[in-house]
Amino acid sequence: MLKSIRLLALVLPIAGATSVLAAGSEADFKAAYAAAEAANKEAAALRNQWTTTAAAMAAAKKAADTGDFDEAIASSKEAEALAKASIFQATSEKEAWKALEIR
Amino acid sequence: MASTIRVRAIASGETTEVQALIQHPMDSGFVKDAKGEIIPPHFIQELTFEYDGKSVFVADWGPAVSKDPYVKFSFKGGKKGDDLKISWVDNKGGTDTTTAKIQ
Amino acid sequence: MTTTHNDFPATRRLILQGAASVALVGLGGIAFGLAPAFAAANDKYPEEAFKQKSDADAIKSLYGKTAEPSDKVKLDAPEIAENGAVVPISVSSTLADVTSISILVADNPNALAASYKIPPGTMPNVANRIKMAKTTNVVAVVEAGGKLYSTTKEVKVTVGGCGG
Amino acid sequence: MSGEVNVRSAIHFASAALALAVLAFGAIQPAVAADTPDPAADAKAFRNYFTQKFPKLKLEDFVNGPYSMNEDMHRQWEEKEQFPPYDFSLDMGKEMFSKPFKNGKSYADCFPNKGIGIRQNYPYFDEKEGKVITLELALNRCREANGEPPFSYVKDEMAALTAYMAFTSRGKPFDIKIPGDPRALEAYQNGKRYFYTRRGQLNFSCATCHVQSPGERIRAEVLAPALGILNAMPIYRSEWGGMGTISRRFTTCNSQIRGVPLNPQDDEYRDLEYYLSYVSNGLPISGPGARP
Repeated sequence: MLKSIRLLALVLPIAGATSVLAAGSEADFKAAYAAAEAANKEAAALRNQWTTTAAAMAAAKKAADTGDFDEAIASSKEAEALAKASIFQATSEKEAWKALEIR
Repeated sequence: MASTIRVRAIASGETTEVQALIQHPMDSGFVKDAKGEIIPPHFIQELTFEYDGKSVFVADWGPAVSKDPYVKFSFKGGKKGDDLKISWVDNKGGTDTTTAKIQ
Repeated sequence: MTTTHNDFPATRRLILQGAASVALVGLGGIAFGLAPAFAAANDKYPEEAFKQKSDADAIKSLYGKTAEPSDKVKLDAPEIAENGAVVPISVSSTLADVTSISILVADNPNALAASYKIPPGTMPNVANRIKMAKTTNVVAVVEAGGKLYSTTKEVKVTVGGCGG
Repeated sequence: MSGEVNVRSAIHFASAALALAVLAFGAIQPAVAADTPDPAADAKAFRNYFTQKFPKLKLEDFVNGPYSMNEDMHRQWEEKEQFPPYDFSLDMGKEMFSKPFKNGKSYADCFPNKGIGIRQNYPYFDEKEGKVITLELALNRCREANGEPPFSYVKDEMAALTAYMAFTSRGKPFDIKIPGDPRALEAYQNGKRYFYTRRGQLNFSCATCHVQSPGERIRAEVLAPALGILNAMPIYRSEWGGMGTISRRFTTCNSQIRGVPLNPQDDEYRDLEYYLSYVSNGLPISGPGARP
C-alpha cells in the first residue's frame, strides 16, 4: 500500500507539471480567443463583421476542444486579425465611399 | 390542391401548339441537402398528352430535365374547346393528371 | 493571404464527399435497375438507355442503331447557358415521318436527358429545359423513316446544373 | 554624370507632383461632400451614368437586368418568359391574397386600393414612425395586426405575396417620394452610403459590381446594372431553384462577399431599398421576374 502511495505521490507532481504546461497554452488560447471575440464584437457594433472571422473563431474553438491549443491559438490570432481588418474597413469607408458615388 | 400541371394549348389553322409547365422537384440524386445527405432521385419519367382518345405526344424524361419542367410541341388537328388530357408518372410512382381546354 | 489555408481542407473534404456520394449513387442506380416493379409499370420507359453513361451507348440502347449527322436536324441551344440547371434546348427537323426525337448531354453523369415519341400527325419539333453538368456537347437525335439523324452543338456552362 | 543627375531630379520632381496631387484630391473631396444630399440631382446623375454607359439600351430595358446585357442571355430569357418558372408562385400569391385571415379580414383591408397596382409606391417614408416602410414589412405588419404569424422575409410565402402585388403593378413606373421631413432625407442618405460602402472580406460595395462593371461577368454571373435593379423583384432564380425576395437578395449578396448579413428588414436594408427604388423612379415595374 505504502509503495503505491509513494508512487502516486511521484506521479501527481509530474502530471501536475505537464498539465500546467498544457494549461499554460490553454490560458494562452483563452486570452487569444477573448481578444478575437472582443474585436469581433466591436466590428458588430460597426455593423461590419466578416464571415471569415466567424469561421476562424469556430475553427479555433474546434481545435481547442480537441486539445490542439497551438492550432486553436493560431486560429484565434487569425480571427482577431480579420476582425481588426473589418473594423479598419468600416472606419475608413466612413469617408472613402464618396469616391465611387455617381455625381 | 391545385394541379401541378399548367397547360396552354392554342389552336391556330390546322395545328395546335401545346406548352406545359409542371411543378415537380426533378431531383437528380446527385444533390446534397444542407446537412450533406444525398437527396434521393425523384423525377418525372413519363408524360403523356392525349387528344381525342389517342396519344399525340409522349415524353420519356430522365433526371437531367430541369426542375419545374417545361415542354412545347405542336400537333395537327385540335380545335377550340376540345379536351387535351395530360398525365405524368414519376420514379416513385407519384402521378397527376389534368384535362385542359384548347383555346 | 493567411485565410486561404483554412478554406483548402474544407474544399478538399467536399470533393472527397462528392466522389463518395457519386459512387454511392452508382450503387443505388444498379439496385434501382433490379426493381422490375418500376420498370413493369411503364414498360415503354427506356430504363436501360437512361442509365448509360456515354451518348453513343445511350443511342444504341434506345434505338439499336447509330445516327448519321444531318443538316436536316436543327438544334437551337445557347452559346453560354445562363445556368446549367435551366438550359433551354429546342430541336426541329424537316425530315419526313419523324417518329422520335431525343436529346443527350455528352458529359452529364448519364448522357440521355429526354426522349420524345412523335406519333403520326405530330409536328417534328420540341422545346424543353434541361440540366447540364458542365461545358459539353448537346446531341439531338431524330428517328425518321426508320433511320437515325443527329446534330451536335457545344454549350458552355459556367455553373454546373447537377448540383452536389 | 549629368544623365544621372537628371534621373535623380526627375524622381524628386515626380514624387513632389504626386504628393501635391494627393493633397489636392484630398482637399477637393470634403468640399463637395459637405453639401446636403440632393436626391433629385442624384437620381438624374444616376440615370445619365447608365444611359451613357449603355446608349443603345432603351430606358425601360434596364429593368431586365443581366438579360439586357447580352443577346444570348436575352434569347434564353425570352424562351423562359413564354412559360416562366415563377408562374406557380404568382398563382399561390393570388390565392393567398384573396384568402381571408381567421378574423375575416384580408390583405386587401391593409393596403390602399385593396393592394392592387400599388407596388410602385413602395417603399415609402412613414412620417409618423419616422422610418422607411417596405412592401415586405407592410405585409408582415398586416398579418400581425390581424393576429396571424409573420412570414419569413426570405421564403416562398412572402415571395408569392410580393409576386402577386408586383404583377398587379406591371408597367407602372416606380413612384417613390421623399417628403420634406429631414429624417426621410437622412434615411435616403443612409441607403446611399450603404450602397457605396465597401464591406466583407472581398471589400466590395454594391457599386463595385452594379455601377462599375454591369454587363461583365463575376465568376459565372453577368452583373445587372444598378438602375432598375429592383423593378423585377421578387425573382425566380435558376441559381436558387426558387423564388427570392428583396430581403433574400440583399442578405445573400452580403454573404457572397464574405460580409455577415444583417437581419432582413433591418434599417440599413430598408434605407438601401428606399435609395435604390428612388433612383430608379420612372422605370416600369416588371416583377415577378426570372433570373439566371
